[in-house]
Amino acid sequence: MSTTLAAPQPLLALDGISLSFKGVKAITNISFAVNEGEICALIGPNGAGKSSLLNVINGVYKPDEGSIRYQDAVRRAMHPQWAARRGVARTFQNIALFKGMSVLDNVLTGTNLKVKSSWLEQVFNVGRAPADALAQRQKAERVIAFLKLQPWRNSIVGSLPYGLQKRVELARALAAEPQLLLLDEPMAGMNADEKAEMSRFIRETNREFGTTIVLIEHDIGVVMTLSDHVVVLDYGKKIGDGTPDEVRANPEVITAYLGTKH
Amino acid sequence: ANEQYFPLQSYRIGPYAAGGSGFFGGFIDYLQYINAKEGGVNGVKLTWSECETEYVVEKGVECYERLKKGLNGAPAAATNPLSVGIAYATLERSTTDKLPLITINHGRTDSTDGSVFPYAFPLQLNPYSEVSAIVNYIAQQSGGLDKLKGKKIVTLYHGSPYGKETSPILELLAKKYGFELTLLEVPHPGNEQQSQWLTIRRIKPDWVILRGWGVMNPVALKTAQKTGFPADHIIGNIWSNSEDDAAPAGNAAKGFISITTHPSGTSFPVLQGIDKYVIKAGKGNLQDPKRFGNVYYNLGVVNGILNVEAVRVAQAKFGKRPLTGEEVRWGFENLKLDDARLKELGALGLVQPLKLSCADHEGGGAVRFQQWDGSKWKVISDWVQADRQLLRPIIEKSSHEYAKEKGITPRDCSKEVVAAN
Amino acid sequence: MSFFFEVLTGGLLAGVMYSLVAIGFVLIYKASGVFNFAQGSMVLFAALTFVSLVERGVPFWGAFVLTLLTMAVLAWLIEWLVLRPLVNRSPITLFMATLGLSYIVEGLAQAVWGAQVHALEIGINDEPYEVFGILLSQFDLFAAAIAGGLVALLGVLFNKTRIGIALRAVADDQLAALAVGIHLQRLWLIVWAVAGFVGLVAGMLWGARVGVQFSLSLIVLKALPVLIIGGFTSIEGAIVGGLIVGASEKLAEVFIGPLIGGGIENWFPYVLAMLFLLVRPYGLFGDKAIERV
Amino acid sequence: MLYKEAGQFITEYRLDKRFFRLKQERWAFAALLAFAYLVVPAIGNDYWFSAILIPVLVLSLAGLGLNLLTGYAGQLSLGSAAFMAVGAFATYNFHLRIEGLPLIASLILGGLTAGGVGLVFGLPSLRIKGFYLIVATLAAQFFVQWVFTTFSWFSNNSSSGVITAPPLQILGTDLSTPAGRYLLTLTVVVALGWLAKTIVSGELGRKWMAVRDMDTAAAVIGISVPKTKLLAFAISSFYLGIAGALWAFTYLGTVEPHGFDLSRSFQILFIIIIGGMGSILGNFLGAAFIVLFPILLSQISTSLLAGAIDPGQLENFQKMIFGALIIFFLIKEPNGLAKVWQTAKQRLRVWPLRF
Amino acid sequence: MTQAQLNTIPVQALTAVEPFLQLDNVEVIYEKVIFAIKHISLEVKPQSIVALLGANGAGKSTILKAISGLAPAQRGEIVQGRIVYAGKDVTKATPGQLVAQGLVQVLEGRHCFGHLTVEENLLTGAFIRRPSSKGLAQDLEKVYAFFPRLKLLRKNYAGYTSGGEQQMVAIGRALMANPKLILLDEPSMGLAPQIVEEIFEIVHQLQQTQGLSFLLAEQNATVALRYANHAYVLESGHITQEGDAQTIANSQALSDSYLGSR
Ligand SMILES: Nc1ncnc2c1ncn2[C@@H]1O[C@H](COP(=O)(O)OP(=O)(O)OP(=O)(O)O)[C@@H](O)[C@H]1O
Ligand SMILES: Nc1ncnc2c1ncn2[C@@H]1O[C@H](COP(=O)(O)OP(=O)(O)OP(=O)(O)O)[C@@H](O)[C@H]1O
Ligand SMILES: [Mg+2]
Ligand SMILES: [Mg+2]
Repeated sequence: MSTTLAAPQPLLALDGISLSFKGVKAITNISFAVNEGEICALIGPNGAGKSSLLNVINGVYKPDEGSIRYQDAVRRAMHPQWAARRGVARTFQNIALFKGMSVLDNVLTGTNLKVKSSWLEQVFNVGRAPADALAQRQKAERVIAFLKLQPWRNSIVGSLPYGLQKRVELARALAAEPQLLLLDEPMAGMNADEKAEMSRFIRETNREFGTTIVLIEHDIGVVMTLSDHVVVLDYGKKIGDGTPDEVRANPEVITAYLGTKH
Repeated sequence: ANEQYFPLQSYRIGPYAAGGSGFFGGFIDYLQYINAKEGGVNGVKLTWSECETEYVVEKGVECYERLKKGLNGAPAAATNPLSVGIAYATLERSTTDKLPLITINHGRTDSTDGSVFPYAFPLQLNPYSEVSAIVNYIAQQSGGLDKLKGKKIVTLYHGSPYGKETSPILELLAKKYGFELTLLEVPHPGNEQQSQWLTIRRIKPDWVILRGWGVMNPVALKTAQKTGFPADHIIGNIWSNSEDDAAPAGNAAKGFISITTHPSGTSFPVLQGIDKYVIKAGKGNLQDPKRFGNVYYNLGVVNGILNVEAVRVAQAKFGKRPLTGEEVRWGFENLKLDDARLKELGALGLVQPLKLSCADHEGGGAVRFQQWDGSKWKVISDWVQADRQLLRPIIEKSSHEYAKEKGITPRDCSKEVVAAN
Repeated sequence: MSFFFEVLTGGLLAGVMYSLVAIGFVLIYKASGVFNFAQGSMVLFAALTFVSLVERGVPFWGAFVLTLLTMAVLAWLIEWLVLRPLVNRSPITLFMATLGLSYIVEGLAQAVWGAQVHALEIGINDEPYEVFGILLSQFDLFAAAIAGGLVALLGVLFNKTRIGIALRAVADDQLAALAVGIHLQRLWLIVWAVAGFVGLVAGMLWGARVGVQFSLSLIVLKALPVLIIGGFTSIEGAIVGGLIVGASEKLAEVFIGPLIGGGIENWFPYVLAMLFLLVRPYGLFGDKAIERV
Repeated sequence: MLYKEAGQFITEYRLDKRFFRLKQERWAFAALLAFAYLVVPAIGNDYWFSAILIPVLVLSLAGLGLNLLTGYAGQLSLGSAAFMAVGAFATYNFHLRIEGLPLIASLILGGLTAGGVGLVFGLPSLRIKGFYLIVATLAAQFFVQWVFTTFSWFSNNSSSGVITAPPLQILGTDLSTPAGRYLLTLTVVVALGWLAKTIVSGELGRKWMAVRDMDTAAAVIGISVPKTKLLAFAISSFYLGIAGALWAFTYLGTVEPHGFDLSRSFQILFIIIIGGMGSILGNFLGAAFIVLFPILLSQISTSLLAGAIDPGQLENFQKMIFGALIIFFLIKEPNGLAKVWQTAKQRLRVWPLRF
Repeated sequence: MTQAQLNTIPVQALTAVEPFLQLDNVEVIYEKVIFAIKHISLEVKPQSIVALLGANGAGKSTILKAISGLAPAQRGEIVQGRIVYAGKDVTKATPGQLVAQGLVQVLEGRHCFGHLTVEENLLTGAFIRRPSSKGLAQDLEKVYAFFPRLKLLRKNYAGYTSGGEQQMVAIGRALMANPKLILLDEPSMGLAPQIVEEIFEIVHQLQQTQGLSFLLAEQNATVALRYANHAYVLESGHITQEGDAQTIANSQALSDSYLGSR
């Protein structure tokens, strides 16, 4: 496991993040760090602030307080595009695919940051544009093959079943070759089999490309086997932070989230 | 077939339907009347077919292209679109196709100069003549042209090229006669005029010239009432002069004055004839018989008379057979209607005396004034003539510019053959 | 100065006339998320039907009731033939359908009643009052009172009744509304019929003002900026927007117009509305679009 | 079997991107072009050129312009006609005021001017979304029309505000005959149509669609939403500008500001609804439909009913039928004629099997 | 049958009688071209919980939407077959009619009314019954008892609540209709494990005490089968297996094709 590596450098560190909506505190003073190359899981009851936190990390929400360190830059708040340029990619809880486009096109959009040609070159398909297009296409095809999406390559994503859409979303994020990948409930609405397959994809991504992953998931089984590091939220506060085993043993976590049944 | 054909680019629906259905109703009824009474022109039967343009330029072009070839072998005599836009779009085409383009009371002012525009005929009254005549009328009312000095006149015009077309002439006249002119624009379609009339109220002008179009007219009258401006000091131009412009304003229109080239009413013998031969025979074109004899209808009748007379003149030269457009054009250029002829036609007082020539495609330039009494128009003046001498050089300047731009060599009108009378 | 106030009051009152048309829009938008471009044609249709009936000798109230019934039938047809088959489609699709609808209604109105221009007298004399040297139009005051009454009535309907909640639910998510058993069809019928009623009132007032004729359908173009400034979902917004648009466009025409060429009333409200939106992208009182990721 | 892909495997990504993936399609397209360039000019008459072919081509181009913006980039616009007007008047003025500028250059400059104006009116889209955005495009619609009516400089001080076409000469050949105007229009439309296809199947097109489908997600994956939207406005307006210039110069020969009023914008919107949003082919089908349908209807009724119905009444019916057809399309085939065509092709491909 | 009558009939008597809901050879086609389900015959006995299992895209949601009359709203069409509910043919019934007769669906993907507050969302569920304000308040309290978190959020716009909270709103809203048969589409999706258990407890409780029936499409087969009486397994639009929940749970076929190796 990557945690055993010597003194890994934190890729991302949140420091004292708070966020409220119209006076209602969604996140209160949360700090934690995610090391380079690890899989970090965010868990917690519904409405605990997990998705909000993810939104803070890639700049969709601006925190009221605190700061975020990503790579070597410390910022008050992130900006979605700034984050994307520096290798942050993500998926969403309520699938945010481009519904009218094919799977392939969706994945291709993921590669947009690697394009070097200007829009004029693209319009006339001259200069660097053809080479770009080829490179994009190769990258996208690799991701599609990796996630076994070939049969649906040309289907319009809007009409695909939920589970596949989740996978396409992952593909789009992977196509950006991210350094930090944020996954919001990537396995919701999947059966055990599909979950296992998804877990495998996630782990392989982590191993093969060294991608750091922050994921939100409600399936404790998945979380425990997949992650190196678990952060537990409850009512916007951090109530646990550690290895899966540590967290599982934490009594506060048990009452707040896991329930006695587990 | 021994027939002469009239392609009709008519419009009977849409925002300007009232004008179209009246005009084309009158035109068609006159053609029917000639067929019924005289069996056509010297035995050549008149035929026509309609194509709805909705006052839309492209539809007009499509109709033009569709109908220009004639019908069942009957050659087309002339096109009468009654729409400035369509007229412009078919101007060059009709020259190429050698088909007269009749734009009665409207159209391109400089097409009055037939040496540059051989096929366009802004019959009776072009826009410049129109304002000149109105100013002359105001002078009459004030006791002479010299009394115009210091008078305040506001022109309220439709926010379109049509509305603005006469502004330079008005400015010219204002300078010449020393009246104070204010030009106020009403944006299309003109169903809100509060601000314009409040401005008018502040200026307190002696006269308001209403250069309106469609709904703008009744709204102007209503808003005038709302702001306390008397209707009998508003003078409507040629497109503000129909029943449909005054009646919807109800009470507010009472006293409203407008110009006309063709008084409304059914007392003219020619209208009596139409009534007898066409309407009573159940062939009348109007859906609403109440509109018989109204301003638009009578304009259609006048247009019918002018077209038919042009054919008649041309037949006298080329023979009593269906004529080509080129031949009919000769007829128009040599058209001459004096009081005697108008009397024969039963149109004395309905049509002004008219004489066209190669150089002058307008021919008339006179208007009468009428006043709305709350339910119908009453003619209140005799023919008032425009100052055509003053306007001619302006027109020629414009037409020659056009000729230069298009690379047209103007005809030498002194060399044209004239009718044998 | 009194001229300024004269223009201002004139503008405010004219603005209320715009609001009347805008209210019909808001009603339908709020209730079904449909941006109803056909509202103008409905105004035309209602006014034309009413005036034609009156011209054929039907007494005023008889014609009013008959027209109202006609509008209800129209609403029913629209619900049955247009909205029902298009349930749960994207807002833009429905918007386009209403464009088609406006063609049908305009064609129908002219096919049935002809294209003539009609005068409509509803018995309000429009001799102006003069108060402190400022002209006040009787007619416009009357229209403003009617608009006020309508707003109060509709405000109650939307905010105080269960129908109000149901309507907003439908506007949000038609599929879910269906799933909880809301009778979309019945609701739409009601709303469109009410919009028809509002259209009739607007049509009568506008008809009396400018005559009943084809270009009545063009007043939607005056109502749009009103709607946008006020927010699509707010009845009060329609009134406030109307006042803003009316006053500012008249002032602009009178005081700015002469400087830059006049006739600016057509675009001025739009540019104004655009500037408003840059500050408040959902109008003054409109609901924000909710987007959570 | 006519329509079969048997044996035509795509072996390279480059080939996969080709517009027509099947040999038959490529052949059919080549044949169509040959027909349009060689046969039509020989057999067409004035009516066909002036009343049908040229307007269909010009409207297709305008539809294409709007489709890029609305169908691909998802920004609803009711101001297409304004950009057409800018294109027409700008081309006219470039030609008029710059001595010796070739016609094609004025045309392109006119298009670029329209693109620039489109860009300006696209700016509000950075903040305003959904139906609220139509306020910006309507502002363009009314403002542009006002400018051209108010300032007669744009129409070279012609008293009527109408501009007329300059002589249509390209490389010394006179193209002012109907056939010549047709060929000029066809060439421009084919070239720009091809370009549009390149754009939408490339990176830019994908970005547009991404912004259309969900702009938050697009921003999150690094697409610059403002730039993408503005490019859509500019390029779309460029197309519309060229279409406007062609409308004025190769189709009508003259135009006044009123010719580009709101109803023109609606007409173009209808073209893309009927033809199909987010489709290139659809614009052509939609334009053909919108030009031919009324003509057909009035021809049929004049020949069949022989004047039994009053032409005005007929037009009313036509209006109603037209409105009904739009609704019918939205209900039955929301993706327009292009989709109908595609389905037919698919059926043909698997024929005689059922799905 | 009214609610009162239902409650008085002993469970055993009911299970022996006619099925409460019956599908007979139903076939649904989307957009006139996409066959989603074929030859589906299934039944739900009174006062029972029936689970529909199957991979992504197997057609579970489609079956539910066909029953509840929502398929046409998604351009789907029942081209063949018959659906009988409470003794009546409801193949062509509108959703409104069905809800009035006590058949409610909870949609997949939550579908809350974003611009309504949480409480207003719940209220919409009850409109069809036209309850008195007092009755309404009582029903609300009942739902709040099931989902205490919703009470905290009652004045918030539903559109801003978290994924799991929205799921609670959707289920609570359906309960407000006082239904007899609830179609639950993936109730566990996006919910924390504790809540999942709670929801199934609620389902169980409603079945036992109020005599409600449930047809649920669920990916989380383990939990679903624990509570269900009967189950159907779907594979690409066909029913491949059916039986007693216990049997299915133990069946080798299911664990191979569906549950995976775990
Ligand atoms: N944009 C917003 N406006 C208002 N409130 C918000 C907004 N986003 C989140 N919230 C509130 O913040 C709280 C945390 O929401 P968040 O979506 O982060 O929860 P979560 O942990 O992801 O829950 P779940 O597991 O259910 O998805 C919720 O109570 C929610 O209502
Ligand atoms: N509105 C629609 N239009 C077209 N096809 C659809 C539509 N809804 C579903 N389908 C298709 O019907 C099939 C069945 O879909 P359905 O949603 O019923 O599956 P499901 O079993 O509920 O899957 P999941 O577990 O992902 O929710 C799928 O192939 C899907 O692509
Ligand atoms: Mg969440
Ligand atoms: Mg499903």
